[in-house]
Amino acid sequence: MESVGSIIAYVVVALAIMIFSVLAVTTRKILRSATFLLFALFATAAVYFMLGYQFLGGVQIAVYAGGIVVLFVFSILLTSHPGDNSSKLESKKKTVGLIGAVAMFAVCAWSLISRCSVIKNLPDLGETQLPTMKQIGADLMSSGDHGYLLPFEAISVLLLACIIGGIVVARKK
Amino acid sequence: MDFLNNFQLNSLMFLIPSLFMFCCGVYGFLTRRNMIAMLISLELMLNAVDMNFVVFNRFLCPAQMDGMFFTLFAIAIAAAETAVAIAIIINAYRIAKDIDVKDLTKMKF
Amino acid sequence: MEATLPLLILVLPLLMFLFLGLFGKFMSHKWAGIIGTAGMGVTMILAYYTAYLYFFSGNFVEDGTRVQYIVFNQDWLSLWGNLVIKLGFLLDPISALMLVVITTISFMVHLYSNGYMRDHHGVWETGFQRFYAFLSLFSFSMLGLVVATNIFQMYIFWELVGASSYLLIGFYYTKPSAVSASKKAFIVTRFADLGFLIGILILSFTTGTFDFMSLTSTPLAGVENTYIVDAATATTALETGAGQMFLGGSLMTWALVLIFMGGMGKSAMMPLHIWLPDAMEGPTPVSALIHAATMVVAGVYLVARLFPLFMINDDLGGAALDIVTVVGALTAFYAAVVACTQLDIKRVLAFSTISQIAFMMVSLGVSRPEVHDNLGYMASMFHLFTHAMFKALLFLGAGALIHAVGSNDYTAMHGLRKRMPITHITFLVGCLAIAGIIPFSGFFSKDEILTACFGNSIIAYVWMSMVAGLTAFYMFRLYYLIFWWKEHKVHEGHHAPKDQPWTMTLPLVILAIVATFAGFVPFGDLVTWNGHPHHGGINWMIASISLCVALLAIGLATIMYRKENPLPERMRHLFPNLWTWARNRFYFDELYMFITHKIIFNSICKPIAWFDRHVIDGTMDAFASVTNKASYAIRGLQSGNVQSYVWVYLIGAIVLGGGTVAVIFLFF
Amino acid sequence: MLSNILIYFVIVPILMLGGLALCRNIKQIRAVAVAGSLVLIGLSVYLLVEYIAQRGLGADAPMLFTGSWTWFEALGIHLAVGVDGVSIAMLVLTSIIIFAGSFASWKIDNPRAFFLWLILLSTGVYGFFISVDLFTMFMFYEVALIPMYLLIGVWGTGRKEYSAMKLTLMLMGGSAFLMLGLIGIYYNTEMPDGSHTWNIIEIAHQGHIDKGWQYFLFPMTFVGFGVLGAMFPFHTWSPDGHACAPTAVSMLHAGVLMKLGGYGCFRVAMYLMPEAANDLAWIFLILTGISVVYGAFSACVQTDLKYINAYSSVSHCGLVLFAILMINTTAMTGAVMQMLSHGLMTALFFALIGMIYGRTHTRDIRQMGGLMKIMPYLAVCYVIAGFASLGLPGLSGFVAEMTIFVGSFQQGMGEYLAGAGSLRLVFTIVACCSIVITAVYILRVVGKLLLGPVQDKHHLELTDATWWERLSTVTLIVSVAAIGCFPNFFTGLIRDTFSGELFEAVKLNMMNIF
Repeated sequence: MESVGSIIAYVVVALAIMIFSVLAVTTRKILRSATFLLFALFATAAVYFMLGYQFLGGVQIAVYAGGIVVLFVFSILLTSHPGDNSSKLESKKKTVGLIGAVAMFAVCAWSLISRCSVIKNLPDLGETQLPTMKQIGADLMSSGDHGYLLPFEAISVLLLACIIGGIVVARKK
Repeated sequence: MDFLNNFQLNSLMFLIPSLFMFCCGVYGFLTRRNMIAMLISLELMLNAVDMNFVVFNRFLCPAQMDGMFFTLFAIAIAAAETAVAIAIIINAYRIAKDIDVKDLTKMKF
Repeated sequence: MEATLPLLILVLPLLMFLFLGLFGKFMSHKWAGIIGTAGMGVTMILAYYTAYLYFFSGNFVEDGTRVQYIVFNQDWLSLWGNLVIKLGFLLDPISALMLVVITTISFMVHLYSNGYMRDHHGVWETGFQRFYAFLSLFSFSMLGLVVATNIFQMYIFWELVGASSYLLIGFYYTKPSAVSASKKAFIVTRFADLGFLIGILILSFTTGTFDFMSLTSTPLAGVENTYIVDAATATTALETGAGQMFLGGSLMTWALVLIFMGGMGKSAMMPLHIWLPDAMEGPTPVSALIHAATMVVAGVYLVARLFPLFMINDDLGGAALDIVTVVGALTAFYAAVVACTQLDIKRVLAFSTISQIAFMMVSLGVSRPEVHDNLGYMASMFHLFTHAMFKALLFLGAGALIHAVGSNDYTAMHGLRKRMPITHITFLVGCLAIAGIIPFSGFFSKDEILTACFGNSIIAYVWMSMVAGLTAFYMFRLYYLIFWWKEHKVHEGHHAPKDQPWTMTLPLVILAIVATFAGFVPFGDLVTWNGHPHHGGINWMIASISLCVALLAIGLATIMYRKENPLPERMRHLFPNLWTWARNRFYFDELYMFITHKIIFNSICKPIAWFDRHVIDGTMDAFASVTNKASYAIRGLQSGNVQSYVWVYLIGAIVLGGGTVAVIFLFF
Repeated sequence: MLSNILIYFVIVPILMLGGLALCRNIKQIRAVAVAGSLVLIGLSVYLLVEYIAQRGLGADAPMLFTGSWTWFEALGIHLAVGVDGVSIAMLVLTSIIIFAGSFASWKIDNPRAFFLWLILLSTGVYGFFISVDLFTMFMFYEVALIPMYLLIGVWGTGRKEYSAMKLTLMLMGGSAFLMLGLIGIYYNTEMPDGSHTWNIIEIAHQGHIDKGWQYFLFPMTFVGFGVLGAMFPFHTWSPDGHACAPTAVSMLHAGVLMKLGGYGCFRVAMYLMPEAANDLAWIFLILTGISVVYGAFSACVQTDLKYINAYSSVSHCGLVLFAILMINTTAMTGAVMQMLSHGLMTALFFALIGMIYGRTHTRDIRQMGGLMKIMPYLAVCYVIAGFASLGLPGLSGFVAEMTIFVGSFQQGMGEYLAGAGSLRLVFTIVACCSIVITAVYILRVVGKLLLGPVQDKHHLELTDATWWERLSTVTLIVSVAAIGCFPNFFTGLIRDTFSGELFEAVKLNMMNIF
């Protein structure tokens, strides 16, 4: 049994995810599309909070919403003139895309539902505590079991590569 | 209010919205021609996947944090990827003065 | 006997070959000639000494039987169990005889070539050193062949003589006819050697040995000195071989016939004779050495060497010896007829050689223990010996004529008896010897052959006597045409033909003396099939008949060719077809041309090459081009449009994912 | 690991590669190539002597100088080495040909890259011959194949791109079969303790491959190696490839690389799967028997010197595989002798053809003639090579062919008389016929190319061989003559392999009919 508040919160978040996703891919103004993406990302962050992963939610907001979307906005401003509408989609293409997406949805949803064993209720945390910041930090830097030092370092290299790559690619010749 | 009393959050309730988000991403990726819009769709899909990681982690083995860490790294990689992708898009725009994918087919064959 | 001496006989020519071949171009022509001749001279002396020891020292006679003696026998290549190829030196009557023949003729030819390989101004032929190197190589190979202790050693040297013959025939390598003649000689004999090889394989399979001694004795006893066993006590191995039937003959017969095929090739028996007349493209001394006296009798030597096997085969009902006889008889007649019509002096001699070798073959073929205790064998070897001498003499004489006149065609000669007296006399001696006129050597050997034939069957005797008559006829036809008739006028600026320098005449004189008196060698005491001395004088009945035939033939030749007259023309018109066919050698060459060019070359090789290029290669190329086409066809998928990739991916994912889920859902 | 002498056969070429990288001019490059190949010759000779000494002391293991070092534990892959007489013969052959090949490519363009690839290729060849681990063997095999593409594609003549591609693709196709076969062998080898192994000696000794699988794996491996051994109908890469390759590559390819095929056929296919070999031999006997005659007949009508020699190689290499399939000591010894002999003489042929082509700029025999007068040295060498090829006693071809023929005939006739079919007998006789056809095409070339009048007046100004060319040819001629004159030494060396304990066991397996 859940509290009414949490039910309401869930409904709101779920609806927000779906609505903003749809809007993000259907709106013709690209800047709006980015905005709707931002909202969808916020909603996702809310899910993380709801499930108890506060740190992750924070990262989601900071990196995704704060970082990536800003990048999007910049690039949109760089590559399009204000007030531009993207050309209207051909209805045929739209239909076909829709069919594809719906088929995908159908197959995945069917497979999810038909495999009932994975559908679990939210487990009671009881004694187990959700991860604390301290624990996350320790795991990130640990090289033992459940330690993520190697991917951490790999990511750092990757990021470096991306920085250099981004500069090289975007640099004026 | 039986319904409300018996209401339990289960994994499906998070997986279905995430799947919906993913399919929206697919739709957008298939139909939009603006490369930035496609990238946005891509972000949606990626986000949906991240969400799945977290959901499975939370519902199946809450004692561990592997799913969460995956998401964490995925976000980092997504950021990197977006940065590079946008760099490429800007570069393509410089060359083609356009970011419509239909016009960027020089790399075929 | 020490092994050094015989070993030297083999090694000396080999060393000469290597020395002259590798360093010849650094020395003057004169010295190359002197070194080569001297080397051969030493070899000859060594060979004489060896033969003398063997025949006359008495060390090699046990219980009145001349033994076979293995001087040394070195393993060369081990093949299968007891099948080991050895290189050795077998001393027995026929090998000792051949040592003498080969070294004598070879020395004469070496000496003679010093004069022959120069033109009238004393300018040496180019490649003179090479010529001597090849001569040495040939001598080495031929000596190795005759002293072989096993059949495979014989095959090895058999091939080597073939190769040196190839090199020597093609000595004038800028002359296309010489090149093609050498090629022809090699390939024809090679084809025959294929038979020889398969024969060896069968023989070695059935007997388990290559060794001549083991072949003719019980292998288990391993006695190296027993000479020959009776057919009755034939070895078990031989009997199994003889008893195994294969395609209508016993394995043994097949083996012997195939081996004889090798002999046919080398000895130019019909129908494998076609290379020998062409081989006359080589320098004349080479013809004298290889294509008259030594190499071409290798086939006879081979049959003689394996004669005990042939005899056992005959006893067991095999037809090998009869085949030898028939082939020999046909060849003898054929070659004699053709020789009557040829224009080229060397070709007449070549056909005469074929005919005479066929005589030896027939002699071996008719030889049976019950007929004068294998007289034929002895006669054959005797004829081999005498023939080597007088035929070498004739060839060297012909060489002198050719050298003097500058042409092979005897229409260019005529009436030379006064200008070249020494050549004339020696040539006449040769002709008399080959015609079988008493007391020249040919008379004795031919008489024995005819006696052997007579003992075997009257048909063989009549047939061979007829051939003997033909021999006398065509030899004297040649003689008259060259030395009689009216002399050609010597044109301004040309040298009149005259006798050649001493290096050329001396061998002629020596050989003429030998050819005259060789008949008195007590051959029956020395060379017989079983080592027992053979005592049987001349059969005067047969001798006188054959003498009459020869004289008649000579008389006929005298009437027809003594002076220019219309008789030959009339004879020719009497049998026009026969004449044309004989002149064209019964179109054997054309037949072979047809087989090799039309059938093998055009109908086998070319289609195969075409098949390879177009079918097999085409298939492989087709694979490649199908792959290529398919790639071009599907490259549209690689449109560069990201969205279409996603579509493909999506469809794939839906189908795969949906399919998997469906399968799980439905079946599990 | 470094105490095993065999490893140096791989290390020395690798050092040579390093040395080449440091070279600054063509002289240094030549010096590295010559010095390296001399070291390799020295190594092979030392190995040969040491091997004979050890055998003399009574070492009776099937392979000597064995060593095994783990490479990839999880799949049981080792760097396992070991040699017997056959491998040593092949190593010596390789060294000689590389030595001669270095001199034959004295004046090549872009020598550093050329020698780099050439030596990489030889690394593969050496590695292949010393390996007894199937995986390592396969790896070295591939190392030997790939450089060929570049060597032909870059330094070749004529339709080089096409030929290089064809050769590489066909050989790779063979490798695909081969890899399937090798992996199949690995997974079907049940050792006594239930594990799998790649090691040939262990498989042959203890592991038994299920007969049903053998029927699948034997053709795979035999065809895989057979493609490289130019087995009909997979031989078509050979004429084109050889015709377009530069001299040294033709030499190495025909001389050594094609031997990898024959060696592999017997070392892997026949050795490890004797039962299937016995039952399926007839298929391959027919194919190789066809190869022998077919190649010879094809050679009779070619006009390009290299094509003639390539088809002749098809014929001779067919004889190698043919003899291997006879499954008896003599014929198999003969097969290895034939590999040696063919390797040397065909290398000599290709070297000479390269030298002639370098002067006349044509390989069409119709446009040449009378070269004996112009370049006597090369012409004489060509005649010697020709004689070796047509099996003149005293040169290597005769020894090899006669050993094969005697062995095959004994086997064939024995089977025939025992009522076990006449296939081997018939094909032995067919193969014997090739000696005549060989004579035909060899003498045809000699007659047209070297003898007769000079065809092209421009050729009169050409020069005879230079010193490095002489050195290259003399090396090969001496080797050919050495085998031809003292064959017992070599057959004795090789025969060990085919009459040792291991082979006897294998043969017993096969010889149910006999």
